[in-house]
Amino acid sequence: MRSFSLIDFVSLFAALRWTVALVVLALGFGAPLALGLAMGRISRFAGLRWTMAACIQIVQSVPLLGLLFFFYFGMPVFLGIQVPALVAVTVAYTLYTAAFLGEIWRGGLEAVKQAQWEAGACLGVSAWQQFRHIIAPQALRLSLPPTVGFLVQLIKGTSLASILGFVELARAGQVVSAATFQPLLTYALVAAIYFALCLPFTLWSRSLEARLDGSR
Amino acid sequence: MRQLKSLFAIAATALAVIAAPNLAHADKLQDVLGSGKLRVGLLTDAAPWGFKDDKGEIAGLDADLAKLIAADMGVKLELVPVTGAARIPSLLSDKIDILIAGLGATPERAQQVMFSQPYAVVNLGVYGAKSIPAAGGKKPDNLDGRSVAVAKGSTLDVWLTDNAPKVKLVRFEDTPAALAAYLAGQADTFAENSAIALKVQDQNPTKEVELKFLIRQSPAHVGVRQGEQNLLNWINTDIFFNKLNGKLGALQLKWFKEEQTLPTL
Amino acid sequence: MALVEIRDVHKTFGKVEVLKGVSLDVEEGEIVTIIGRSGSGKSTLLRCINALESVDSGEIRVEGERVHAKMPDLKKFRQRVGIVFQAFNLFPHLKVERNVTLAPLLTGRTDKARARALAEDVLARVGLADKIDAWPEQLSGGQQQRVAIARCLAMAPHLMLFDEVTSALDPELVGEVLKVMEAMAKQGMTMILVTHEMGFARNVANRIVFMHQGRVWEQGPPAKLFASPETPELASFIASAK
Amino acid sequence: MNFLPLWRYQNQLIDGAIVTLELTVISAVCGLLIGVAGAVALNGRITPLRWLVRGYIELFRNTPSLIQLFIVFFVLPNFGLKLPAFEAAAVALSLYFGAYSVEIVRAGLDSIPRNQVEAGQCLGLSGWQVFRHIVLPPALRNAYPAVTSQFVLLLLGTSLASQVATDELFHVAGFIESRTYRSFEVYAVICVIYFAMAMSFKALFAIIGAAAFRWPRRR
Repeated sequence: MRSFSLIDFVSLFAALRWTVALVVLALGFGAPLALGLAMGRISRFAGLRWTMAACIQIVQSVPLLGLLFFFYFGMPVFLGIQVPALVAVTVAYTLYTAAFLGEIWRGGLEAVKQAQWEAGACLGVSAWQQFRHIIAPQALRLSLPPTVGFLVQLIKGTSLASILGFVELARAGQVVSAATFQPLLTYALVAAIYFALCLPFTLWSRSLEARLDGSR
Repeated sequence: MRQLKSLFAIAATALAVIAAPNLAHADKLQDVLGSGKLRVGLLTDAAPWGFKDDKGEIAGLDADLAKLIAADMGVKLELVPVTGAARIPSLLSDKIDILIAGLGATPERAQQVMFSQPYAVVNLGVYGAKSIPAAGGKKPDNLDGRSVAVAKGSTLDVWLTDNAPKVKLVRFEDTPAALAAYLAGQADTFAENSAIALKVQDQNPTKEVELKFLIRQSPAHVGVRQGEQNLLNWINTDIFFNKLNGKLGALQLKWFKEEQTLPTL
Repeated sequence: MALVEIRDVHKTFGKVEVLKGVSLDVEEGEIVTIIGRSGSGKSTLLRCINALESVDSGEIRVEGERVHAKMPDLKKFRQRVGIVFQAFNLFPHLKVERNVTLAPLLTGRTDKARARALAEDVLARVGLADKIDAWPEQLSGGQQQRVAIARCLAMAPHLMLFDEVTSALDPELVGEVLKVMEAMAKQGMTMILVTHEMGFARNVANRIVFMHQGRVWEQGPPAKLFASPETPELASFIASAK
Repeated sequence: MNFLPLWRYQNQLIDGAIVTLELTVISAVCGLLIGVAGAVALNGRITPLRWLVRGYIELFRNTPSLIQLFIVFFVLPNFGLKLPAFEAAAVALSLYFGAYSVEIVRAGLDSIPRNQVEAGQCLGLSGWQVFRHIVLPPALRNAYPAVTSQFVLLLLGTSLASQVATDELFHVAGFIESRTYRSFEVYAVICVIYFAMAMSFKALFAIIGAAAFRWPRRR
């Protein structure tokens, strides 16, 4: 119990590094997985399509907190496997990111006209080359704005990692608020930091969108 | 062929080591003594039990007790900050050895964790404006129909839920939120311990913070995983020892500004 | 042996039988124009020749090789048979040069060093050498269609299929595309076209095929077919096309 | 794991699930109305209104909804606007969902080609009639998948309301957990409940979507 001081500012900004690290981890592992999911969802094999769809549905329908809880606390208790906090949080956020980005990118892939696949096929280009050189670049352009939009959600979503002991921005806010008994000042500050962190991405996403419209 | 077999044996052993439920240790006390390190889980958002001081260090009565226990045990101390929702899972999944988080003991909770002898005690009460009348008897009938802000899951929450059905309980995630609700006028009263009530009055001289109902004394206990009887015994002994030599009383005075009158479990 | 041999081809979409036993031969160097009312099966036949659709029964052979969707060297086959659509289907994210050279580069037909020269060559043949660095969206419809033709030419196909390539164009842009096709015909390219441009069919084609209700109804040299149609269906089609 | 000690709390769990559903549906309906109104304003001609809507969207999309909830609940009373917990949560979540809905609905409206509007005008329809009968149905269809997934996110997101003492599912779970210390059992149960609710809503939306948008899609 003490008053709000410089150390509290410092601890809030220091906590930012975990927010950033969690986002980087989630994207680093989640994005490749998302690509696999998206490709699986447009695959010719119905079995693969359904499996991928089911995986995505399940992850999207469970609270992220549940995933975090399961991998960190549940694995040791049920399976006897001790999982370091960093591994647990990485796995949970990877699945979360993959499920949402996978759906976004699938939308992008499906938005590219079927005729583009056909045009590639008629030139005797292999299916992978059609995907790699003709479909994927166009799909990426279409999905970039929602992808950046998701990034903002992810930044805000990292706050849940506090349950595994990661003192990221939101958790640091709680700790400072508890020590100083000034929740309103603290949370306003936390909100401002989030806003400053997220706004550039939102604006970027918007300008991408505008450019996309212009080229059509 | 023989090489292949031994390779397989090594792999199988490695898998067994990884997969072995290493929670089923024979004796946590020996483990801690053997590893030379005691992992103590504690809250960092529950002043004056546990919080970050103005140097950014973990401080509070719980942190001091953790230091005391580790020193008596002769092992290094590792403080593991946990959140309210994670404290019990952290203990059950062996992320920490013991939990010092101002835990209050109830029969229901004791089915899941084992409680030590109490190490501190606070007076719990409901605080509010002067205009609210004082309680008539042993029941908080003066609060009937009024709203009480309380930290979710605290001993106060449990007691009021069971004993004051006509009170409108509003449960918040933590103490600061409950206090903020009272200060914002979202609740008529708040329930907390006397040390915090004093602090609130200090910081908000314009707000009326008067004791409206004294609930009871609330002892705090150390939490240990089910079955770790040896560790629990040792901790009980240590608490008893520090009670006699006055160190626990000093901690109470330091953080709650009041004399300690410890009951026993 | 004819370059393209079509024998009794049947094709059904759902409950609609689109091709009801089509047989047709196209010799090397021949220009064959398929005419007929919409729904007569012209475009479907063309797509079957390129294995974009598989036939239900009967068979199609190109250069003696049986065509179907699961043929082992489908990619090699499609490099030999170019097709141009009504919708140009250029790749909007690639410049004209890359649109033209993407497939040759990916299939190892050319390398990076020679790609530019290849693009210049085929674009010159469609009269668009100056648009090599343009984006598809910056071109008119006629120019886009000529790039689509150049894109096929870059694969040096043995056979070119044109599926109503001028139907989506403004009237004043039709001429430039037809001119390119006429030049290709003069150079001896084997071509099968589906078109509504009767004048073009009359002047350039060696043979006209009139399709009606999923069958080859009547065929012959343009002069004879247009002057004295044998069936009332063709007569009425010619009359309505005028 | 022993679920039996949770049995005596079943009524609380059911009540919590109902509050969660109420909160979700109320916030979704209000948020969607905000979304349509905001999208229309964004496409409109009144510049200050456009700026206002834009500022609202940026503010609510770029800050955590928990902080928004705190501000509605703790700060607004200082300005004389005192809302009880449930109402405060509903307001905050509606505003949050609304900010996303504006974008989704606007994208849906933008996906309708201009010539559709002109075709309607040429038939002598009024501006409202064109919007209502020609633009809105296909726009809603295009926006429908995004609205659906955002709705499920909202359902899971209502758990935040527990922080301001709304007795919804997550709050009930925390309460039971703190009484019994049976964290795994409690969280497993509410995960299953959330999952079941999310799946039911998805199925429901699929049925509604199939019934409401029956005209074939252009390939």
